[in-house]
Amino acid sequence: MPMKKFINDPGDLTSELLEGFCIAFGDKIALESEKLVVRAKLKDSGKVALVTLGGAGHEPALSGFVGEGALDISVVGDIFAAPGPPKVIEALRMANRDAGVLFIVLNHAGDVMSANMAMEMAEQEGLNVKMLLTHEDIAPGADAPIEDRRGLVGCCPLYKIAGAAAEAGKSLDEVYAIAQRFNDNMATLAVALKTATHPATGEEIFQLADDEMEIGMGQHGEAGTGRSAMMTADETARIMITQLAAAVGARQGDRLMVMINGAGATTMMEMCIVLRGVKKVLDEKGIQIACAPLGEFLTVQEMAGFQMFVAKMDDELLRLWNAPCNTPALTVR
Amino acid sequence: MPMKKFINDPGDLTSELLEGFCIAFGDKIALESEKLVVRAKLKDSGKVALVTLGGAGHEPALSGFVGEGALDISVVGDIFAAPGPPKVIEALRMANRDAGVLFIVLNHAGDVMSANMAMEMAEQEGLNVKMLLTHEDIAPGADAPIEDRRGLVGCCPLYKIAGAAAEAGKSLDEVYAIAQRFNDNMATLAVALKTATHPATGEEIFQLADDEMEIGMGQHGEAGTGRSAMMTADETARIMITQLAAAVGARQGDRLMVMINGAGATTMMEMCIVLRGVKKVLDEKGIQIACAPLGEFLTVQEMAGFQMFVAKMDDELLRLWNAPCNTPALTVR
Amino acid sequence: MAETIGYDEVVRMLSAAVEKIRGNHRQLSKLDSATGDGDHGTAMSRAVDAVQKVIDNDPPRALKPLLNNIAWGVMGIDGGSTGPLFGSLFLGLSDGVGDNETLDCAALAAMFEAGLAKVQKQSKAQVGDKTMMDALIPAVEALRKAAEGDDTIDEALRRAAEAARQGADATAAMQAKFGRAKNLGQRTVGHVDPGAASTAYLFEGFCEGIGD
Amino acid sequence: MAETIGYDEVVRMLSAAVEKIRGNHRQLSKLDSATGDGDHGTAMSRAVDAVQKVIDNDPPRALKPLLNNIAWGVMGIDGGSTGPLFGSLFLGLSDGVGDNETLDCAALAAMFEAGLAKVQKQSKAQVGDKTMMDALIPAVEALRKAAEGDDTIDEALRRAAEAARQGADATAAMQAKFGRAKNLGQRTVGHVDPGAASTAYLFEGFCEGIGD
Ligand SMILES: Nc1ncnc2c1ncn2[C@@H]1O[C@H](COP(=O)(O)OP(=O)(O)O)[C@@H](O)[C@H]1O
Ligand SMILES: Nc1ncnc2c1ncn2[C@@H]1O[C@H](COP(=O)(O)OP(=O)(O)O)[C@@H](O)[C@H]1O
Ligand SMILES: [Mg+2]
Ligand SMILES: [Mg+2]
Ligand SMILES: [Mg+2]
Ligand SMILES: [Mg+2]
Repeated sequence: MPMKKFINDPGDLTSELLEGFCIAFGDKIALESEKLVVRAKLKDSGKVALVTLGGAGHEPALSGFVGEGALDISVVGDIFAAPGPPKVIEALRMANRDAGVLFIVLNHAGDVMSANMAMEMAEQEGLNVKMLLTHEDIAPGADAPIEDRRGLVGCCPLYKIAGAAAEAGKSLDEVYAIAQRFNDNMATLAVALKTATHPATGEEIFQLADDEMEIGMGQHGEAGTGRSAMMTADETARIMITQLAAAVGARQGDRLMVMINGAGATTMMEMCIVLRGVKKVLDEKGIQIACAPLGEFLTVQEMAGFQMFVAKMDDELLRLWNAPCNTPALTVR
Repeated sequence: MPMKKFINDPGDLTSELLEGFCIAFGDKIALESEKLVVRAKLKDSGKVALVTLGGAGHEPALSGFVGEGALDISVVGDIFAAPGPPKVIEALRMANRDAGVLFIVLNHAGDVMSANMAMEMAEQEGLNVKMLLTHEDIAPGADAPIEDRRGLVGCCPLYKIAGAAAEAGKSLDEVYAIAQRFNDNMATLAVALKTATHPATGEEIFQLADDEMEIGMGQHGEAGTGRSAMMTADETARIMITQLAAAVGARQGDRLMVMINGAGATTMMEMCIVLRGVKKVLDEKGIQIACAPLGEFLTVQEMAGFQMFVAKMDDELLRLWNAPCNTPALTVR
Repeated sequence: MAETIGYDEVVRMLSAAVEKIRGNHRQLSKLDSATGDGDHGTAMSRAVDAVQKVIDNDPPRALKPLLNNIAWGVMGIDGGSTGPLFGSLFLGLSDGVGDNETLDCAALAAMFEAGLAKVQKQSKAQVGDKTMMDALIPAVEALRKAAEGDDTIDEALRRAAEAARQGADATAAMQAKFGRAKNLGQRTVGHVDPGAASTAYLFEGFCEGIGD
Repeated sequence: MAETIGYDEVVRMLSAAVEKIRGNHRQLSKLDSATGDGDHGTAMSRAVDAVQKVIDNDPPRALKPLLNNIAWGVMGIDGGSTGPLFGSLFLGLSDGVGDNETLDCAALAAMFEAGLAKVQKQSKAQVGDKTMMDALIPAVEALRKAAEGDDTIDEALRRAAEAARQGADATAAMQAKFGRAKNLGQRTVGHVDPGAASTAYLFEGFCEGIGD
């Protein structure tokens, strides 16, 4: 049985998708050296550059956040697979500048190994790079060791906020400190309803019974903390936002960013209904929603489900979040 | 078996989704009178207003195009069902002004009947409204009678272009003429791979065998022109763009907008791969891609498939397309 | 038996039609799944909810405003084609009833003729086009014939209901020429049109409401 | 039989390992579907394609640069964890081989010890943690023992392959402590670790390549 996907040779997935990506968003981004998505209009070299790396198959992330006010370079791997160290060090060399480079890495085994090897080389070569690791998944518990906490959709708003800080001319230390403050105050929990097909192998990335859902699912089908019977949107929202608010220690009067990030097949209709459920719970707690980005930012092919993300915001973070940006995945006027 | 959707009472789908939509996009839109999505910051009353109507369940469309530089009011029906005439006439009254109102209607039986009844009343009340019907589906043949050609995703870029013209202070006749020129030069063809579940009934909206695809599928599961075995992305792209380019009479040297509009479960990865296939064909014909919006604009729940849209562009249309706008579904800086 | 009916009988007719639709809405959506988008049962449920709401909440106790309020309620349901079509039917009934508060068979027929006329302002569909018209037109014709034949109202409504049901059943053999179903062309053959089926249920309800 | 091997034998070892992975990549992805993200077979296919490409296209005909080029090829495959881990292995082999162009059993063991050491710079995983280390560590230990016992190279590689396979099989009983699989915790028990399985295939390939 052929896969029900619009693809050609599965071996060409990443190169073809990047080609199409550049046709669609050629006013914002360009492709260099096969796997490096860079800004169409390069940033002033006096400003801090932002580099990230990660697998493909999560579109629009990660490369969808390259552009004015966000990332400078995204190093693209293969489907769900981190790029190897050679491309990563190439990107770090390309981005290197006196103002410095912030290198944002999501906590996934492959990404981290690639990043570590590239950082070793960068240090040997004397490049001016600071690495920041996102690890905001609370599925293994909010106080599980960092190694166990995956980097999920939180990288996306972090790119935007760090990018705005860089665009504002802040130093590498300042940009790093802001990004780290956001990083320290964010949390994500994912939920899955239906599996997706890996576009290279044609296999389902996990199995879930017809009446089951799973909270805590990773973004490549890695299993989460617990399967349960299907719940309503309101029940799901309540369970997830309660854990997330607790994880970031949100208290009455606090202002949260709440992001509902669709995994692929979950409709915007459902995401809106969930967000409404989230607001009811936060209203009870006297916690304010400062902003609520909703849509598909980091997907898992056509998986049904979403990632719910929260971050404790302060005036500076909100200002940076609302600053202009112009990327394929997010434009702010 | 429960539906694998994040919903509560199916009777509350539309009201709850609109509530969440306003939480997410409250900086851009607001809800009036239960079913009217209006701009958060009202447009200067000296400028032409744009009103549309249509069913819900297609998010972000149609209401996602309300905002600066696009629609003023979207009248929301129920899931896949047009709003009734009372709300529509209410919206036309609300939008009415000396500068006039452009009322954009997609060609679907229910929408048109509601619109016609509202237009009758508007005329009786002496409102200053001009109605424009989109009908760019070429599934029944590009020269089939207008009644048979459905309004598909083409309304979305049309909102944007007419909205930019209105924002520029053009008169109702001018805005209408520009929108009609775009309307006369556009065409859409849809393709479906996998069905979706109607969120109110829990039933699949159509059936398609495991190895079949269907070109020409409507946006509520209405059947298209022909089922075939699964094809590659390149084959699909070639068949569709060839028909579309012919439908708008595109010739060497012409500039096209090519939009790939995901139906729900089709990944951005696939859409990019298809767009690449489209470009190959257009390159052969010497036709230029002037712009290629790609993403989910008008969805059909979690259906797998997409709508491919083309429009012949000229300098003015391109300028209007690239003008700033600020809506939930599309932001241009 | 009954030679004339008044406000209370009309309300009984309407309420019975409401029940009839409520009892069959799943089947109506199923029919619409075969030829359209699967929501006709939902739309009709909302339509009859709107009818019932007018009846329950402070009804005007006069036929014309009752039917007019129902028309606006039905039009307001966000039901795709159903709102305008069935809303128009009630709008026409309200036009057609005039100032009458008791209806004999002829007045009843005239009222439904006005209803049909209003629907025909929205739709050019004729008998044979596989729409609600395939039930509505014969039902109204049956009422007219019964009035001319001096039938009782029960008898007239029974004939109308039979004609509507026959017309609805006959749509199975037709190819759709209007509405969403049109796009399916040949593939609609073999399926009863949902709008025609619901029209038949309405008339069956009207008939049963009086028959009690 | 063979007391020492040279460039040609190493290429034969590598090519046989390439074939071994190619013949089993579906199974490796299947294993990864149970405990990870289902792509390990794809990643290993790309890794061995990179190995073969270095062998086929203008190979340097000296062991150190051969292994170094292979290391960079494998690291460059965009294979998630596979690139850095198996790339590091070859980087270490290249470090370890030094200027030798013929290897006796002790040199072979030393070379693999350097390979292991390089992988251990990337990962703290030990035997029992359900990773490729469960195959790699015993395989390297077997080589060292064989060298100390004055075994032939064939014999040494046979013992290494057996140790790797035993180590891989033993992972079925373990709970994952590293990599993506860690998140599944208890649910990984009962499934062989894909990285361990591919490591066993590599050593089986090395062994068969020499055995010819
Ligand atoms: N132009 C038309 N004229 C008469 N009846 C129509 C027309 N269009 C649709 N209908 C009727 O409406 C029914 C479908 O109603 P419904 O499913 O509620 O609306 P929608 O098609 O908007 O989903 C059809 O079965 C048909 O009887
Ligand atoms: N930290 C680690 N240390 C040792 N081996 C690891 C580690 N992380 C992953 N592995 C190995 O990698 C294998 C998975 O490889 P692969 O599926 O290609 O990578 P990914 O997990 O990025 O998809 C695991 O089976 C395991 O043997
Ligand atoms: Mg992987
Ligand atoms: Mg409908
Ligand atoms: Mg319908
Ligand atoms: Mg894997």
